[in-house]
This record gives sequence, C-alpha cells and structure tokens, in this order.
Amino acid sequence: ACGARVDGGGDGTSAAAESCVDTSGESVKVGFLNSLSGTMAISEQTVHDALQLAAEEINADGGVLGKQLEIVSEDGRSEPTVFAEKAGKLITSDCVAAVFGGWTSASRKAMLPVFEAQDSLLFYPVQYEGLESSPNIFYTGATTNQQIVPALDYLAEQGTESLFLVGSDYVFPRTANKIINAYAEAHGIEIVGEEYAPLGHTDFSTIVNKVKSAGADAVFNTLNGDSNVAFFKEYNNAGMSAGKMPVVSVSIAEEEIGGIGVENVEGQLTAWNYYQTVDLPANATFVEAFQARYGEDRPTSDPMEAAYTSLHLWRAMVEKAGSFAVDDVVAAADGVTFDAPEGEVVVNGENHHVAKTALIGKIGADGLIHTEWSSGEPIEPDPYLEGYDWADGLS
Amino acid sequence: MDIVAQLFAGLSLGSVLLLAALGLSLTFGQMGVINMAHGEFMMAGAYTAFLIQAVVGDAGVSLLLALPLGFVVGGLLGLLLEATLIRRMYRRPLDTLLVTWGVALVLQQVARDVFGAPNVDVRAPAWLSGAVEIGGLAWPRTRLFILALATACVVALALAMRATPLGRRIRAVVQNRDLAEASGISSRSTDRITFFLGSGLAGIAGVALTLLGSIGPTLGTNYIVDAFLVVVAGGIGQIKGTVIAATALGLMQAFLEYSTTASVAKVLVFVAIVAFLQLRPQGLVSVRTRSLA
Amino acid sequence: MNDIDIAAADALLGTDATRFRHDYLEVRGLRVEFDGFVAVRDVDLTVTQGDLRFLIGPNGAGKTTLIDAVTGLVRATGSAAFGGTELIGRATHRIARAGVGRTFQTASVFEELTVLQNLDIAAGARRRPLTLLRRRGATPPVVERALETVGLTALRDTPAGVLAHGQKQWLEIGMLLVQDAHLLLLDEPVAGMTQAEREETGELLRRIGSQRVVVVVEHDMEFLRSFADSVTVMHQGRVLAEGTVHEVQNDPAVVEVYLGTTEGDLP
Amino acid sequence: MTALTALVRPGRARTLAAFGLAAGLLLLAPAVLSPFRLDLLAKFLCLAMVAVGIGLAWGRGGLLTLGQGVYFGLGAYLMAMHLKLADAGPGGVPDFMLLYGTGQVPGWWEPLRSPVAAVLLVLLVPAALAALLGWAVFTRRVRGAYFAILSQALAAAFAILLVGQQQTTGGTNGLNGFRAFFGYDLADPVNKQMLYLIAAGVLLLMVAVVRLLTVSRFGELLVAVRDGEDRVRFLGYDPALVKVVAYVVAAVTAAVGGALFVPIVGIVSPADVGVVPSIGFLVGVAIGGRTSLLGPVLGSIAVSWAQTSISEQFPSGWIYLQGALFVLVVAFLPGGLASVAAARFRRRPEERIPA
Amino acid sequence: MLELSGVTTGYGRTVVVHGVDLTVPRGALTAVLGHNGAGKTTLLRAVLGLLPARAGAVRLDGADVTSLATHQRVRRGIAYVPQGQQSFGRLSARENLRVVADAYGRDGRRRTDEALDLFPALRDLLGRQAGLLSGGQRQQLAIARALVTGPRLLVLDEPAEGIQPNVVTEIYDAISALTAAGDLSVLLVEQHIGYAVEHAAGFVVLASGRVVHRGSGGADAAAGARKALAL
Ligand SMILES: Nc1ncnc2c1ncn2[C@@H]1O[C@H](COP(=O)(O)OP(=O)(O)OP(=O)(O)O)[C@@H](O)[C@H]1O
Ligand SMILES: Nc1ncnc2c1ncn2[C@@H]1O[C@H](COP(=O)(O)OP(=O)(O)OP(=O)(O)O)[C@@H](O)[C@H]1O
Ligand SMILES: NC(N)=O
Ligand SMILES: [Mg+2]
Ligand SMILES: [Mg+2]
Repeated sequence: ACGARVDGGGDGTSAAAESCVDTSGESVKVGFLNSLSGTMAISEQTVHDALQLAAEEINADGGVLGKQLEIVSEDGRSEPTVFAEKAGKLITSDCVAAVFGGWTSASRKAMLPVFEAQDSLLFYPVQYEGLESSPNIFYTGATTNQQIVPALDYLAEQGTESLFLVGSDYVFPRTANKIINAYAEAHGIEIVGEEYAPLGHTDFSTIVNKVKSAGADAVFNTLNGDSNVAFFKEYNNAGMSAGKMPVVSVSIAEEEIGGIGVENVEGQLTAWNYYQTVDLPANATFVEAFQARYGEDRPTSDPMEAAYTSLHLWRAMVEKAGSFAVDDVVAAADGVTFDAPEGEVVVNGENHHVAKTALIGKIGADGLIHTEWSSGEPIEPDPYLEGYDWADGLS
Repeated sequence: MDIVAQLFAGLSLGSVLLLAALGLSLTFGQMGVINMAHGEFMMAGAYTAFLIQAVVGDAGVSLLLALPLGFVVGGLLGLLLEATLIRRMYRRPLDTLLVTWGVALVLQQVARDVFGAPNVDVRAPAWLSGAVEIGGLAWPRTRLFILALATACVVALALAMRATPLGRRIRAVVQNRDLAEASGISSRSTDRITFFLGSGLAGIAGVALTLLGSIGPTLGTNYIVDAFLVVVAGGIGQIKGTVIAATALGLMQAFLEYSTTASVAKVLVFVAIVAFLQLRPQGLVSVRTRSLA
Repeated sequence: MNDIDIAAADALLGTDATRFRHDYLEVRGLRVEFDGFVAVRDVDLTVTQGDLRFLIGPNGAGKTTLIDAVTGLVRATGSAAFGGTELIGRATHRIARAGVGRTFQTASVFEELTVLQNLDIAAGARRRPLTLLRRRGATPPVVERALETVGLTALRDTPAGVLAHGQKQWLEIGMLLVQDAHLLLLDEPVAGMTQAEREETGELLRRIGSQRVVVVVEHDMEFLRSFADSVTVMHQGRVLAEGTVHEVQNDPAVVEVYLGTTEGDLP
Repeated sequence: MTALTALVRPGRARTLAAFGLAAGLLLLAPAVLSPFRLDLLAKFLCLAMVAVGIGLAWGRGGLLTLGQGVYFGLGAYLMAMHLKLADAGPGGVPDFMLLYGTGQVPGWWEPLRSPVAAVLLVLLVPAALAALLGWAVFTRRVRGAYFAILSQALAAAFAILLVGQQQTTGGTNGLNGFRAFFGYDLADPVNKQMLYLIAAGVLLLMVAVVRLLTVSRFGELLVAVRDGEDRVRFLGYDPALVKVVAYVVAAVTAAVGGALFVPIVGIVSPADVGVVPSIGFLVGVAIGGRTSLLGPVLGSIAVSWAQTSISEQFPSGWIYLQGALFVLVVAFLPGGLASVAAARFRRRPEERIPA
Repeated sequence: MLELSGVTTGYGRTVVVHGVDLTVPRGALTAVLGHNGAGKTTLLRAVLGLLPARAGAVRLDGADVTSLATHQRVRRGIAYVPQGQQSFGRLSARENLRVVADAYGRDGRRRTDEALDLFPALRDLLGRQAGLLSGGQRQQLAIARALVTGPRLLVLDEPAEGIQPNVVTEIYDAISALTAAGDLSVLLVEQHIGYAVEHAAGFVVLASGRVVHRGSGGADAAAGARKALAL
C-alpha cells in the first residue's frame, strides 16, 4: 500500500506523527545536540558545557513548570547528516520537549526540515548569516544586523575605505560576504579582494600574500575553526599586525584565542554580542558559576552565553505558556525576556530571534576581549535585513 | 601577481609537504606500508613541542629541544606500531592501510581525551617571529626555517640511504625479506629501524607545523592525503622524486591558488596528478623491473 | 606423483590442427635496447612447425629478451611475424590472441585459483563476454584432457599456489595447450625437474612440436641432445650459430663461449 | 583449502538458505521496529549497498577503492537534485538557489527535472565516470597502493569541489529538505516504510547479482587478475577490461545506495562523500569479510548499527571500539568474521581429513 | 657439522616434511634427491629457519639452533642459495654483495673479491640493477652472495638451474675445491644425480617428505640413487 502523494489525492496534508512528549511525570526530557567528536567538537563542546550548566541551575531552581529537566545528549559528530539523524531520534524516539544545539549553518540547515516535519523546537545558539526564520527554530545568536552590520558601521565610522574579505568556504562566510558587498557598495567602501579557504585549510601564505599586496584599510574575517590560527600566524609572520592592517573577526571567541596564541592576535578586533569581560551582575554570576563548575582557566564566550541563555528563555516561554506543547510555547514566545549575561534579551515572536546588543571588542594581552564600542542598546533582529535599503537585492 | 612572493610561498608549501612526505617515502616507499597513522605521528610530534614548551617555557630552547624529542616520540610510536601490528602484515600491504587507519582514529581520540578537543598553541621563538626584509620583500622567518629544516632532513636521509650500510640493508630487506634473512641480515631489526626513522621524520614534521598553525587532534588528517600523493607522484621509494614532487605540488598549489581559489587549486592539483600518472604510471622517478622475473 | 599422459595430449592437439598448419615464426632484424645497452641485435630466426627448436646461449645472451620482444613485454624494433601477423608493436593480449603463448623462467600461475580454474581461464580468452558472466558448467573437455596430459587430474581442486615448482611448470604447459597457442615459447621448462620428469616433458614437447611451432630455451644439454630437432645459439644479443645438435656441439665458438671443454656428466 | 575456494563453493543450497533467511528478516523488520528505527535500518541498507560493490572490487578483484564516496555521492546528489527540482515544481527554482545562488537553475541541473532521466542518470553517470577513470588508470597499469591513494585523492577532490560550489551544490550544507519522492510525501510514515522495502529489495537484488558474477567465469578471472595481472595478459585477456567491469559494478551499487539514501535520510552533504566516509565504507566490509558474499553486507549493517547505538551512550568510547575492532579484525582475521563462521561450518568434516 | 633429527615442518595446516633425520659431516657434501614436490626445498627452509620446525631439532656443530632466527643461523656459518635465482632486485649487483659484506668488515671485502674471481662475468655487471640481469646472471650473483658470508655450511637449492654449462662446471669445481680443503660442508639439492652423488659423501632420497633411501656417495652410487628415485 502506498502513502500520501503530495500532488493531490490522499490527504496531502498528512501532518507529522503526533508528538510523543511525555509530561505526565516528575520530569521532562530535553535534548542537547552538539558535536562531541569531529572537527567542530573544539567549539561545540563549550556550548554543551554551558547548556549543562543552565540545566543544572534550572533544576536546582525547581525545574520547568515544576518538572526536573532530564537531559538526553547526542553527538552530532560534526556532520550535517548525523545532526539530521540525531534530531530525528531525539524528537521521535526520545520524545524530548525541545532540542538545544547546532553550530555550523550546515548543521542547522540539516536539522531544519526535521524540526518542521516533526513540528518540534530547536534552539540554535550561534551567530549566523540570517535570511532564515523557521517557526520551529529560535535563534539566540546574532543575525547579521546584530553583528556584521554594526561591525561595518564601526569600520566606516573609523574611516575605513577599503576592505579585504577572507572567509571559510561555506554558507555562512559566503552569505555574510554577499551582505558586506552590498553594504560596501552603498557606503562607498571598496572591496579589494575576497578569498575563501576550505574549512580546515592550513596554508595561508598565498592568501596572506594577496591580502598584503592588496593593501586594504582592514580585513574582514569570516574564517571558522582551525583556519583562524594558521591565518593569524601567517599574517604575523608576514610582518602584518593590527597596527598595519586591522582584522575584524566574527568567529573568534575567547576560547579560540588561546589556540591562536595571544601574541598573534593581540590588538585585533572582533564583533560579538557578549564577551567574558562584559561588566554586568548577571555576567559576573554566570562566569563565576561556569568557572566553579568547569575550572578557573575556562573562558566564557558568546556562543556559550547564547546557549546558556537559550535554555533559560525556553523555560520562560514554557512557564509563560503554562504548557510544553510546541504550539503553546511558540504562541507565548513573543516578548519573553531573560536577564542574560550579555544584558537583557527579548524574544521576537515574529521572526524567532532575540534582540541583542552589538559589541566591537579588541583582543587584549590577557587573552580576553575588551569592548571597544557598543551599540548601547539591544538591536531588534532583522534576519532578512528588511530595514536596510542597501540590502534590497539580497533575498 | 607578485611572482617572487608566490614562488616563495610555493617553495615553502612544498617544504612542508616534503617534511610530511619524507617519512612516508621510507615507510611507504621502501617498506610498502601504507601508514595512515603517519599524520597522527606528526600530531604527536606537535604535542611534544607543546608539552616541552609548557615545561621549559622559553620558546627558543623548547623548539630546539622539540626537534630531537619530536623525532624520538614519533619514532617510538612507529616502533610500537611496527612491533605490534605492522610486522604481521608485510605480505599484505593494502591491509596496512586499513589497520593504520584504525590506529589513527584511536590516536586522535587519545589526543582529544588527553589534551582536550580545543586546539593548543605553541609560541614561536622571538628569533623566528616576523619577517626579514631582503630586496624589498618580507621573507617570513618561520618559513625560511622550515625550508632549511626540510633541506637538512632530505640531505641526511639521502646520505643515509645511499651511502651507509643501513641504507643498503633497509633496501635489501624491503625487496626480499627471506633472502635478506638468509643473507644474515636481521629483517626484524631492520624493519624496526626503518619504521623508527620514517615515523621519527613525521615527528619532526609535526614540530615544524607548530610554527605555522595550531595543533589539534586532527592535525595529521590535513596532510596525509597530500603526503601520499607526493610519494606516489614522485615514484615510490625515490627520495629524489619525492623532493621534486613536493616542490612541484607546492608551486602548483601556490600559483593556482593565486589565480583561482584555494579549493579550486586543490581540485586542479589532484586532477593534474591523475593526469600525470597517466603519462608516468610509476611516478616521476621509477625503477624499472623485468616483470615476472 | 602423477605422470604426463602423452595419449591425452594427442586428443588435445588433434582438436584443431589445421588452422595454423602452415604457420611459422619469422623473426627479421630484431633489436632490443635498454638505455643504450643492446640486449638483442639483428636477430633473424625462422622456426617452422614440426621443428622442435632449442635456443641456447650463455647467461645474458638475450634469449629471454628475445621471447619478451616477441610477446610484447619489451619494446623492440624489426619484425617478428607468426601466421602472417606482425607481432612487434602489438599489445600483449593481442599477441596472445594471435596464437602466441609462453612460459616464464620463474613459474607463474594463479596461486589462489585451483589447477582446474587456472586451466579454465587459459581456455577462455576467446569466449564471448556473455559466456564469461555465466558459471562454469561441466569441465570443458579441453580442460579435462589438459589435466590428464600434464598429470594433474588428481590435483584439479588444489590451489595452484601450493604446487611444487615442477608441477607449476607442467600446469603452465597445460595452460598453453588449452589456450590453443600455436606458437609456444618455453623459457627453461624443465629446470628443477628430475631426470625422469625431464624425459616425460621432453616427450610431451616433441609431441606438441609436431603440431605446433615450439621454441625451447634450455641450458640442460642432455635434454637438448635428446629432444632438439635444431638449435640456435645466441651470444651477446646475436645469433652465433644455428644447425643440428651435432653441428652446434662441434662448433668451436659455441664450445668456447658456452659449453666449455670439460663436458662430463653435467649438462 | 583456502578461505577463498571454500567461499566460492559453499554449495548452492546453503547460499539459497542464507539468502532466504536474510530476505525473511528484512521483511519482518517493519513489523517489529519503530518508524525511527526502521528509517535507520533503511539507511544502513543503503550503506550496505556500497559494501556489496566493494566486496566485489576489493575482495575479489583486489582493487582497494578508497573513493567510493564519489559514486555514492554522485548517486545521492543526482537524486537530491531531482527531488529539489520536483519540490520546486515545473520551472521552479530550488529554495537554496534563491538564497545563495543566482536565483536561476543552472543548465546542467535541467535534465534532472524528469524523473525518468533522474533514474537513468543515477545509474549512468557514475557508471560512465567509473568506466572512464578505470579505463584511464587501469590501462596505464596503475594498481595496488597507487590506485588506493589515487582513489582517495579523488574522494577528497570531489568533496572539495562540492563545498566550493555553494550556489549550485549547496556547499557544506549539502542538499536537504525534500518533501516528496517521485510524488510521494516523505512525511508520511507509510511512504517511509515503502522506501524501506524498496531499499531491502534492491539490496537483495544486488547481492544476488554479485553472487552470480562471483561464481561466474568472470569471477574467477577477476581473482586471476588480482593475483597475476601480467600472466592474464599472456592468456589473451585484457586485464584492464576485467578490472573496469568490477569497478563499474562497484560504482553502480554505490550510486544506487546513494540515490536511495537521499529520500530515506533526507539530506546529503559533502561530509557524506569525502575521504573519511569513503574509508568508513571499508570498515564494515573488512570486518564482515571482504571475500565472502554476505560478509560485507552484514558487516556494514552491524558496524552502522553499532556506531549509532554505541555512540549514543559513549561518544568517545565508540571511536576506541571502532578503531580497535577494525585493527584487530584486519590484522588478525583478514578473512573477517565470515571466516570464523566458515571455519565453524567446516570444522567437523575437516577433522576426518587425515593430516 | 649439521645434524637434523626428526624435523617435521609444513605450510599452514599441511605437513610437508615428516621427521627427517640427516647428517652433514664436516668438509663433505651431502645431497638431497627427490621428485618434484617431494619437499626438498621445504626441508632446506627448515634448516635455515625460514620455516619453523614443528618437531625435531636442527643442530649446528652440536649446538641446538632450532629456535634461532634465520639471520642468526647465517651468522653462525650457514649460507643459503635459494631456488629460483633470487636477488635484491632494486639494488645493483655490487650492492647485493656489499649489503652482505657490510656485516663482515675487511673479511667481507676479501671474500667479495674471491667470489668475483669465481664468477668473472659478474665483474662487468656490478653496476647493473640486479633485477634486470638475466636469470643465470642472477643465479651467479646469488651464489657469490652466499660465499661472501664466509660459510662453514653451504646450503644450495638446485644451484645449477639456469646457468650455462661451462659455468656450472666451474661452480662445481669450486665447491669441490672448497670441500676438499676441509673448510666447507655442503648440503645440496640437485636434480643432476650423477654429479651430486659422485661428489657426495652421502645422499638421501626424499619422497612425500620422508627419507626413503640413504646411501653413501661415490662414483658408482648413482645407479642406486636412480633406482631409489624411480620407486
Ligand atoms: N629490462 C632490462 N633492462 C636492462 N637490461 C636488461 C633488461 N632485461 C634484460 N637486460 C639485460 O639484457 C641481457 C640479456 O638478458 P636475457 O634475460 O635475455 O638473457 P638470457 O639469454 O635469457 O640469459 P639466461 O640464460 O641467464 O636466462 C642481460 O645482460 C640483461 O642484464
Ligand atoms: N608456500 C606453500 N604453501 C603450501 N604448500 C606448499 C608451499 N610451498 C610448497 N608447498 C607444498 O610442499 C610440497 C613440497 O614442495 P617443495 O617446494 O619443498 O618441493 P621440492 O622437492 O623442492 O620440489 P621441486 O623439485 O619442484 O623444487 C609440494 O607438494 C607443495 O605443494
Ligand atoms: N553560523 C555559523 N557560524 O556557521
Ligand atoms: Mg633467460
Ligand atoms: Mg624445490
């Protein structure tokens, strides 16, 4: 016997199987889906740790709607396909109420159809390229108008007239650079070069040669992962420095700095919404709790903070809705706030992003990032850049 | 295009490839073992440099200590691998590929469990940071250092293989183990020494790589495919061929990358190698044999 | 030990004696050069059916190289024709399809396959692709007869890798027979055989030689004296002498470079 | 008796029995497994298809192909492209192209709009590529380790190429979010079950075909080429041709596995086709027993299953286990687990054979 | 010199040589005869330790060497010329000799010269790659290589195979001279019964891996050997 066809006949709208989430007991299951092995484990392990911390805090604080969180943890193994498979397992086999995780845009894109088909919820904690807003995903990292656009504004303000773009060869950097190009054209900034290196690329002599000979005012860096280290070492060795040609990075957080070597990135700029050095009471508590749990030497970073925040936001949404049901939670999401380490964040119920404050930071000799410039107040999320004329042609 | 700068970038990339491939030209080229864990021996060399720096502190001293110690660590790992697994498999060269791949997986995970998943950094000594200005061009010191190191390793290895009894013994054992034994040569100890040397070279390569990037559990996987291609394109068992192939690949990658992108350059280099092997299936430098004789 | 069965050979050779009846090997001006070293030069050689030809000469004279050249293993200039087909310049497998078969100085059979499978494969080069994709039904009669001929019937299901040296050589001859080769080039086929085995092999070769063109390279003079119809002597890549066994044996040049003066019981 | 000859002739009856048992188990699965587990099993069956081909090319022909990801990927991407185009409707543009691409469907995508063309291309493109590459490589007598390393480089290049062409291949993201498979809604569990049954049927068919090839004269010839390529040449065969046929068969099984993988798993990305997954295909084959018929299939399914279920509990433990198992089996049990099974079957009669 | 007692060996599950007893007296030649596949090569491999003895013992000058590795036995004075013209194919002929001579220092060089005196044709081929030599040239090289180890016991597996007649004569003359001088014992597998038996102090005939006949050598022993073989 055959099932439904999409083009007419049968009940073409055959919805996903009914949710199997069990909320009858003392506890409720939530899923963590991070890469604990493979190339992305470097970054995603830290997110996993932050999520774990948030769950422990919530449980200690009485749980969600009085139910203790029971964590089901899965390894995405740094492969989109595995993320898709594990998302399916968490939803249909473990029957979790919501899933927290993902890092690369590839992993998110892989999970998206699964969450939509099964009508479940994903909380995604990493800055990304925007142009997306799924009813089944909440994006607690920055979208482009909260990170890349402010960084460009900052550069323009500093008198930057030309930029060289360096990125990893995948969807986030390519899309980000499309946006940067559009911005540059509208603002009279010249893009003098655009180079992509495969993820994991480790020989940057040619790219650095190109950067050097192009002689831009600054470099906009969307490299991800290990490549940053090789890039900055090469940059330094070629006699370049923040003084000669600053580099603005959007994927280097506190824990990557140790790997790159402070001496190689000191004085360079980053764009994020959170730094460990953010001077707020909520952050002091967060950093202290995190280091007490995982060790004094462990830094905190933006994606960790966004992940930590995401679990708390979900809790607030559930409690506001008074229900774990996806429809109810989504309906209740708009306007939910949390006093996050980065400052108060507010959920936008329409596009499922959060309002966030943009921060440009400078890497200090202490290996931490210090705020150079702040947008002052949270910026409303605008994933499709609808509020920006220059971005008209983008989507 | 700045031709001189790109020439240098190509040579420098070639020297890195050469360091990675040189050990393979012994273990793969001479012994026929397709050691996929070679990259992980490089990783071990790199972590050795990291540990030494953690203990010694001074970047210069620790680099100079790391080179011989990296050699020993890589070599000992190789020795262990040879003594436990490889020695049972000389008659099944293709199977060594699979076994060592399993070993590589395990070594990566060991590194992850011991040193943590995040990459770590080894500071370069002050005398290697920055660039020297010659003729209006900046020559990165680390790159010059690696070039010199690769050259030194090649010369040492070539001399050892050509002109010493050990070199002859290694080559004899590889060609006919039984005959070597029957000629009074201990094939067991020769195998071990060869594997030690080849793996030790991987350790040195790993130490050198700490000057270029960060070190993490997957350091080796970035180089292993390229390194094998170098050995194959150069002609198995041929140091001369390995040197030429590494240099050619480095230059090709650098120039193609300049005019296209890193990804496209990489694909083009692979295509070029396949095409090249059409012309010379035995690689650049090959030893003729009377087949079936 | 199984023995060679000449009667079975008759049945085998009788299968198709007409096709190449008037064929002969004709080598003209053959030359093989390795990096400036000339291993074979200006060799002319004609071998006809029914003339069991032995090719002798000092080590390194170029005998194996000559066979290599005729079978396409090394590049050569000049001409070598069999059955009107020029062989030089053709791919090895096409030369084989032209009816040329050879054995090697070191026996080479398919070690993992059984004796039967070895013979069956040798019999099959002219099979159509579709036949290849089918399972072998009954043992083909040629294969059956070849098994008897070379005395390996009892070992038919034994992997060839475990045969002793001499058995492998017999298997190779058997493979040439089922391959339906009409020019057989045998490189030291009786090396390592006992006296009795040599005689049997010799008888078999004589029988084959009456129907096919056969060239045998050997250093065993006793064997040569017993079975050669004619002899070609090579030296330093050239033909030094050619004639009957008697003529060649008494040629002072041949004695000088090859036979030596003290001919005892030794070959 | 070598393992090989034992496995070539285990007797028709036993083969049929094993085959029947396997078919029975596969048919029983939908009744006992949850939809999620059934989906997983269907995915494992797709991976096992790749293993069947490797068993032939590597186990029988000695062609250690470390690049089956290329053919798996071709099959998968071709199918995925068709599904994306079908989802987009006639003349439509796949969603990701609107986002990251030019908003135009590139010309080389167009033929895949037709379902018939898609199925044909899934079979023909990988076959043609394998024939071309195989011909180029084998006639030049590139073999053994050279071939292994070249095929590995091929997988690396293929993955890099896919990553670099984001506008037309989806880049690292790959292709996903398919709604329907030839018109059948992929969200409907009944259709998913149907897909499982298709995968099971195709796999059984492949096993049967490969079995026929193995016991045919071609199968013997393949072994002969493996053991003595030059010798085969002197018998009048062209060994390159023999190898090409085995390589093409392996490519096609991989491609079909890839094509079915796509609707079942719902995504294909470069991470599924590169060096690591390509070697991964070999793990199950080696553990199951490369020269046996069912060894590769069972080994592959068992390894996939173990990976999924063990890594659920112990992410890093799985890597140690997989590494260790692989090392031990290849080093100490080259015949794989199949050789253990074969030895058990054979024990009794053998004791009667006088030494 | 060499004493085998009850040596049993084989490949995998098959036992090929069954309980062979054999003595090679000092300074004498002992021949092993037998049909194709009788197990002669296999027996020699057991003497060298290339195959482990499954039962029995190998003694050299009274010392039990059964558990020693092949190269250790060679160091104690056994040299082996295997069947089939084997060489280190990618080394030059010169290196083929030097790789052995290396271990013996000055003696090695002296013995290399002596071996080359025995095979003058080799001198012109020293620079050539061994794998490209003709079969007979390789066999000459193999014997020379064995002599470089300065053996007290020379184990030869059909050494004349593939060698031109006049050189064969020289080889056997040289072996006779060496044994006559009393320095060298020889264990010889040879199909040319006449020669082997004539120069042998004793011989054994092997059939299906068992000794089926023993005889003492000498000019008139050949007939007996032939008869034993014909059985
Ligand atoms: N591929 C090659 N490259 C270089 N030299 C070669 C090659 N093949 C053969 N030779 C040389 O050519 C000469 C002839 O060798 P060939 O093997 O034909 O001699 P042969 O007459 O068969 O000798 P034998 O009786 O010893 O087998 C030898 O000197 C050999 O070294
Ligand atoms: N590697 C092997 N594996 C299994 N069996 C083997 C192997 N080598 C030899 N045999 C078997 O051992 C038996 C004795 O072989 P061996 O080579 O010792 O004979 P031989 O007396 O030296 O014969 P020849 O005169 O042909 O050299 C043969 O029947 C052969 O089948
Ligand atoms: N969303 C990112 N950084 O891939
Ligand atoms: Mg010859
Ligand atoms: Mg023998």
